[in-house]
Amino acid sequence: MSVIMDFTKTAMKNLFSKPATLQYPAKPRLYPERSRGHIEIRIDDCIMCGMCSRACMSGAITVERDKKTWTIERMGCVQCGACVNVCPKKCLDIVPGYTQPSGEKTVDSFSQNEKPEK
Amino acid sequence: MTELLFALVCLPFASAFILGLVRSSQVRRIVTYLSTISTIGVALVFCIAYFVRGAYPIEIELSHSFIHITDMCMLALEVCLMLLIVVMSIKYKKYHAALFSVIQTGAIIWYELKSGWMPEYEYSRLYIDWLTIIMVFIIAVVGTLITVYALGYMHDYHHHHTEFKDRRKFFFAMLYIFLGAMFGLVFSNSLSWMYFFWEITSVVSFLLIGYTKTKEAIDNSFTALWMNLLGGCGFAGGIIWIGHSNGISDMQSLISTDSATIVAPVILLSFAALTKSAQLPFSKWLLGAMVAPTPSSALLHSATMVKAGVYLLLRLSPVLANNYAGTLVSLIGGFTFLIMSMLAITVSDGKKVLAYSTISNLGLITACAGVGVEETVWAGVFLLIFHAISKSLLFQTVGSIEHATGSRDIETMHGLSRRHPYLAWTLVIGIAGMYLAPFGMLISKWAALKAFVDSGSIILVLLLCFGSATTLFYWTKWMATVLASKTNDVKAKNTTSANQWFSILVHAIMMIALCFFFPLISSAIIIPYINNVFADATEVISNDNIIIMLLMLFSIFAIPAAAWISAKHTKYRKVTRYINGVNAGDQMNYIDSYGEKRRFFLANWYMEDIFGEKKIWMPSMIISSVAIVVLMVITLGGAI
Amino acid sequence: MMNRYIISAIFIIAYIVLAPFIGGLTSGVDRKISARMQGRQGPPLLQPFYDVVKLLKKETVAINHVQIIYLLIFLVFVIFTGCLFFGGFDLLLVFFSLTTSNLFLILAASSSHSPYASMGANREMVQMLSYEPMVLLTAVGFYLATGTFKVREIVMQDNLPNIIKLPGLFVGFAFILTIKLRKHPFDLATSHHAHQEMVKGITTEFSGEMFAIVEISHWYENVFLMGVIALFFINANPLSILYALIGVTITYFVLILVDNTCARLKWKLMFKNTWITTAVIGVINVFVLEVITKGVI
Amino acid sequence: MSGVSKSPWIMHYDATSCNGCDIEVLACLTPLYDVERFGVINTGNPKHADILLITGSVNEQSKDVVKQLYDQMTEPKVVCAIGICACNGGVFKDCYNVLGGVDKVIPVDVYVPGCAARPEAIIDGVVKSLAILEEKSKNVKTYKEA
Amino acid sequence: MGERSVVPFGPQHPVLPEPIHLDLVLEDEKVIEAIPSIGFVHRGLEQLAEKRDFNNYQYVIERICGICSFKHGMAYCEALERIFDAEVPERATYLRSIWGEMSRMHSHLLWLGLLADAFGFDALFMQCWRMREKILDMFEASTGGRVIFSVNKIGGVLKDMDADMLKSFVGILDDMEKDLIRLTNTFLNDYTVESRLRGVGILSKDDAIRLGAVGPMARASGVNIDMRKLGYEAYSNAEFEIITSNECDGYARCAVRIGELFQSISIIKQLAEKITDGEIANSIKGMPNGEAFVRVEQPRGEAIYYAKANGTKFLERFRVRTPTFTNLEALIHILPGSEFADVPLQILTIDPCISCTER
Ligand code: SF4
Ligand code: SF4
Ligand code: SF4
Ligand code: SF4
Ligand code: SF4
Ligand code: SF4
Ligand code: SF4
Repeated sequence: MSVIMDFTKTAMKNLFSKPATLQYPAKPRLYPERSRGHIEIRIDDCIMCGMCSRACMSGAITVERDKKTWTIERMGCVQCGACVNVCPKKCLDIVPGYTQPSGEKTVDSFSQNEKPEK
Repeated sequence: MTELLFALVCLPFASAFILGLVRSSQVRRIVTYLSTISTIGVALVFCIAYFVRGAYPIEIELSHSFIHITDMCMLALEVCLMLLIVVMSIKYKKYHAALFSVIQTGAIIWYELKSGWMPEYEYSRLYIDWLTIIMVFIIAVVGTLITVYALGYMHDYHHHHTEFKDRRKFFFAMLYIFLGAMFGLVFSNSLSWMYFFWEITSVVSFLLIGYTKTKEAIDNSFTALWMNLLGGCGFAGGIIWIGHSNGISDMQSLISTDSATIVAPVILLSFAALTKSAQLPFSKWLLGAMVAPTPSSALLHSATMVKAGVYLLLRLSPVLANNYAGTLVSLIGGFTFLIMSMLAITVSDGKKVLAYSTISNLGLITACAGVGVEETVWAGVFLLIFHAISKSLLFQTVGSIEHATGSRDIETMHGLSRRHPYLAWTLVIGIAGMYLAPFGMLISKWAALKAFVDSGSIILVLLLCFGSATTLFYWTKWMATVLASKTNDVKAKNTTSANQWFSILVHAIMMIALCFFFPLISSAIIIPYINNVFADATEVISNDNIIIMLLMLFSIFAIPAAAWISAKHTKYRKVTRYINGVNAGDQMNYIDSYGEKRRFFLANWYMEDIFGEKKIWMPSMIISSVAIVVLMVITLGGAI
Repeated sequence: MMNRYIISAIFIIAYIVLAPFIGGLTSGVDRKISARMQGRQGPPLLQPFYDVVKLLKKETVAINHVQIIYLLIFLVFVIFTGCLFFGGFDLLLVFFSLTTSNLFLILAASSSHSPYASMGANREMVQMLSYEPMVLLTAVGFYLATGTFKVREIVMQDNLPNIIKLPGLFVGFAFILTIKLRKHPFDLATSHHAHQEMVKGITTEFSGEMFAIVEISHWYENVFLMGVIALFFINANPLSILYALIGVTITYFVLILVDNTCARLKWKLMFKNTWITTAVIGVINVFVLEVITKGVI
Repeated sequence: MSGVSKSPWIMHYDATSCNGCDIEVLACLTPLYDVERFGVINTGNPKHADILLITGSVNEQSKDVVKQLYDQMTEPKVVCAIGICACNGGVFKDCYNVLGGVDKVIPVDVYVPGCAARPEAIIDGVVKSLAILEEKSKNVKTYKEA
Repeated sequence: MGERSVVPFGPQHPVLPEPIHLDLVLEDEKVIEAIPSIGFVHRGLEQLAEKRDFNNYQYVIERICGICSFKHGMAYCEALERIFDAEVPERATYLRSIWGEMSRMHSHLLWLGLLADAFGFDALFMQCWRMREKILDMFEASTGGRVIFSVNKIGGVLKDMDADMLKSFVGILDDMEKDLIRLTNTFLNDYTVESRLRGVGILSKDDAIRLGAVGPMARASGVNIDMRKLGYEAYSNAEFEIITSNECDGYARCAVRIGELFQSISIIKQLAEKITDGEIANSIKGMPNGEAFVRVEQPRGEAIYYAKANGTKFLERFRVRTPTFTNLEALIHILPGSEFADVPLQILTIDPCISCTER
């Protein structure tokens, strides 16, 4: 049996209840702990073996053993976590919180010599 | 007055005679120009004379001997026409036409010579009033201009169609005979005289439809003939009945009687009028008539001859009010209006659209006449005027477009405004004249709607409401097609000859002028006419609205002009069309599924599933036939 | 007499000045309520104005400049229609003028000869074909109920509100309003919503200022159409203005609700539904009215 | 305040994305994220759009489509590359048929990373575009004269 | 009757989230002829198998498509597990099946939303996607990704769901079920919706078989096929009936998918009930050698995966035949004769996924 305007009940209920909108960015979004946002490195633990770089499907990581730098193209990382899984030193983590959109392609470089630079 | 009148009737016949003889197109042209100038001149003088004499109806007194001779001549000519029809019928084996012709001519001869039923005339046989003047004006101006147009057109026509025999002599002669007959028809007050001219127009139409002598043309011409002759039988029957039972033999006496006994004969006359105006169920012939060269379509099958039917109805309208005859006529008219405007949606042949629209509009006039009250007659007369001019304009323009582009199909007219801007704009003026505020047809429709409501004919109101919507659709579609601009179209060479142009332009100017002078025409011509016929005429469209209409009229010229100027100053960047990102970059093509360039094409809608001839033709024929038969049986049966 | 014209003039000026604000605001409320019915927060109330301001500031691109001309004429005719209505003139004339305005919108779209714009224009024509009989019949209904086509006189009559005599026509008119206001289920030619097979239909090729014109004329048109709805309620009694306001509000709300609870129908169904509605509801109403008026008088 | 940024209309085009990002773009319109709060309307028509949200790394066949859509947008306009594919090709970087990023074809104003880009990130991207839109609208006079 | 319109449809078109192009020939708005073309999203990722380590190639495969991303990854892992002839822990098969059914739910809800959108029912679209977000939240809580999960691994899965999590998910699904009934009733009963779906795009059973339709498209034409009945992963442990319909039109396709929505809920509940404890992954050593052939039931129907390895760390060949690819044939068959307004709708009723079709 066809009903005309079957959706009315839902529509009226929606109209008179609070909207479902999360109000981002006025209210920050809370992410579950497993949420894969971006890669963090504890650079001091890194042995510059380059395993992560080879595992990375999208080639986002560059490891320069001689300069002792570990560099990640933030706009090239697909958050797959492959690098995390292969790292022998378990110095990589994938944590909630995505890289902010930007007009430039963000590249983060970490060096064992200096403070992290951007 | 009398002299002028005879001049008007005889001039065209004389021209016809000459044109029938000359072979040289040079001479033909000169004769046509001269006839045109003289006919229009005489007509104008005639109209002015009428106005100067106080604009009262005039009866032209004729001597008895003249009347007697004329009567006899007419009878003789009718016999000739009958013989012509019989011979043609036998030649082409279409015997029913001959049958109808013999019946009616026989009946009329018997009635006039033998029966003794023929009463004395109360009024003179010739009669002039404002309606006559309007018709005279239309016939003289529109009619002769079309003959001028025909000069150029027929030249091109035979240039394009070498397969047809060049029978231009015959063609022009027929056009002029027809014009003479039309003058005669509108001047006649005597029903028998009217009948005589009526027959001539039927036969001329028949001959012109068969002009090309192709199988289709012959078939269609016979369809036209037998339907018109059937109507003629009705006419003859009506004359005899009315003469016998009411002692009436002229129109003026007829419309001034208020006896209920005239309803039956009036129905017969109306029947004749319905066939002539191609109302349902007799619409087929007018569609078939479109095989004839365009000038004859314009002249006979749109602007004038088919108007004879509604003219007769308008004349009869006082006796149509509030009786079965009127109900029959108005219902058939309203119904035809709706059905034909629906059918007009489904065709793409420009001339066919015009044909459907013609029948449809005639339907509206018929409905107005059938209701037969002051307001509807007012609207009917206006519709008649506007329709004559704008349809003639449209037919001519479409004819010229066909010659310029090789096709008269609407689908080939996309972007015509770029290729043939002048023709496109005259076409647009014609179309706008047919349905747009504030042009005349719309005003009349508006008045008709009001009048229908006032007279309580709710069914007609509905037919009009729905019919307006369908009318809107097919005209808008056409107009939008013509005005679409395909950017890479270039202006094509204008091949339309000067005489065609002259006629088209004069029509376009008349069209616009009519809109401006519409209040004047209303108060100076139509209201007096209505006053005379109905004794008192109400103000159909109040002053208030006339002001608004004029405002709208100005705005339709002023606003575009202003918009044009302001648009000129609007800065914009020319870009490609949006085609889902696969525009080939050249505006007309896109990259198709094979990676090739393909031209996109935007056809119009025809809605054949809904309004198609297959769907609605038969039912509407049946409905209208049943309506006619039932109503005729009721009244005729009641009368006998 | 003079007085009458002054009052007309005041109304006309008020319409010209206020209609965009009322129309824009209504449209804002509409969007807000729609959003809430969909469980969203929705745009700010003044969003329609922001949109138009933005459009006016944007670059205008066009296929050809006749497009702009037709659009301007369209705008003027829409305003003219409203002026005729609020000036209290003949209702039939008002509707004819409305038709003319719509014609120019169609011309503006089809003159671009662009696939989606033209298909939208074709659909717009079908829409006109669908609603036109009802529109004319509405005018006829008012005439039968009040004996006049003049808005001024319809408003001044002191019988019961017209809706009492014209319930069928009211429903019928509200029905076709879904078409005129471009709401589901009949927003075929162009839609306020993003995803339509027509892309943006009739407005596809209008950008920047041109699209702003379309939006503004839409506001004018909406106010005018709401005026027609109000006409069903208003009579000489000043209190009736209140009824009219309530009536218009309820009607509009119902239209929004319909908009949010229906799928878009196909053109054939639209055409059939509107004609049948017209032929049934409208005609019965008119016939009954005819009988009553004839019977009573 | 020029007001252009108060009514950013978006258009979305999928130039070889895997759907992941497209769906997230669409999800932004839905109740939970409701970008219409910012006046965003998802118009399918480049001639009405202010912001082009483009996903995927662009291949040979979609290249021309992307260019054309970009050209048909009216000034001021902003391009937002959504997702890693659109930023630099992501995992498909080395595929033979992709160009590897939207910026190979048209200028990109904002890169929104993520695979798939989260609705929040897309909202951030759009908000970021607004400032750029505002900036660009200052030059709109010159477009109008040109 | 005049000429016919020739208009392009797509690739960029607001009703199509993905680019596909059709050359349409129309009469009024009736479709006389429809010629499709694709290739706007072809990337060539199958060939990447020759350049990417087979272990990590999984991350490419799950990006064939963002809708049933999980299933692509899973099927790829299955294929390699077959080549290795490796055991997968039972718990892992349960987890895979649960995520698989959740994928189906999110996919069908997404589809319902898009369908509503295609026939212009915004409120319904919004409502469907609002529901869908709940499933995405479950994905994110359990795998860390809303769209691309990256939880598959050759030999098992990377992330586990503990009992609390499973319980809470079942609770969420229970709540959803009520809302879903109300929501889907609108699809099944509303007059306007029915007028858009009923009798549109009829694909007879014979045609469905002849043209090789798969998934809900085939099931809605009365063809009784569902790869889950092959019993891969943990499906043999769940009880369910294949949902079919004999109406063969758009409405039937809608109804079948709605049925599957509830079916998925039931399967998830059954599996959450029966899930066994244990490892979630076995480690796989060495290089693959040999070939394998895997068939799985995706939300859109049967997908076939073929992998050939040659003992190196790169596969020699990897090939996917996706459900949309086979359903396109049926789509082209049902388009002519419909209305222009039905075109996007019919495209949607096959639930096209161009991304996987072109890869
Ligand atoms: S998460 Fe994946 S894409 Fe990102 S750096 Fe690690 S391996 Fe590369
Ligand atoms: S794999 Fe781990 S230890 Fe090796 S380079 Fe990468 S981060 Fe450093
Ligand atoms: S970025 Fe990731 S999710 Fe987005 S389109 Fe590319 S592969 Fe798909
Ligand atoms: S068929 Fe597969 S492997 Fe071959 S080109 Fe296409 S996507 Fe690549
Ligand atoms: S695609 Fe080729 S190899 Fe695969 S099943 Fe078909 S025929 Fe056999
Ligand atoms: S896969 Fe099938 S459709 Fe494609 S080319 Fe081969 S036979 Fe033709
Ligand atoms: S059909 Fe293929 S590409 Fe589409 S969603 Fe399913 S798996 Fe993904």
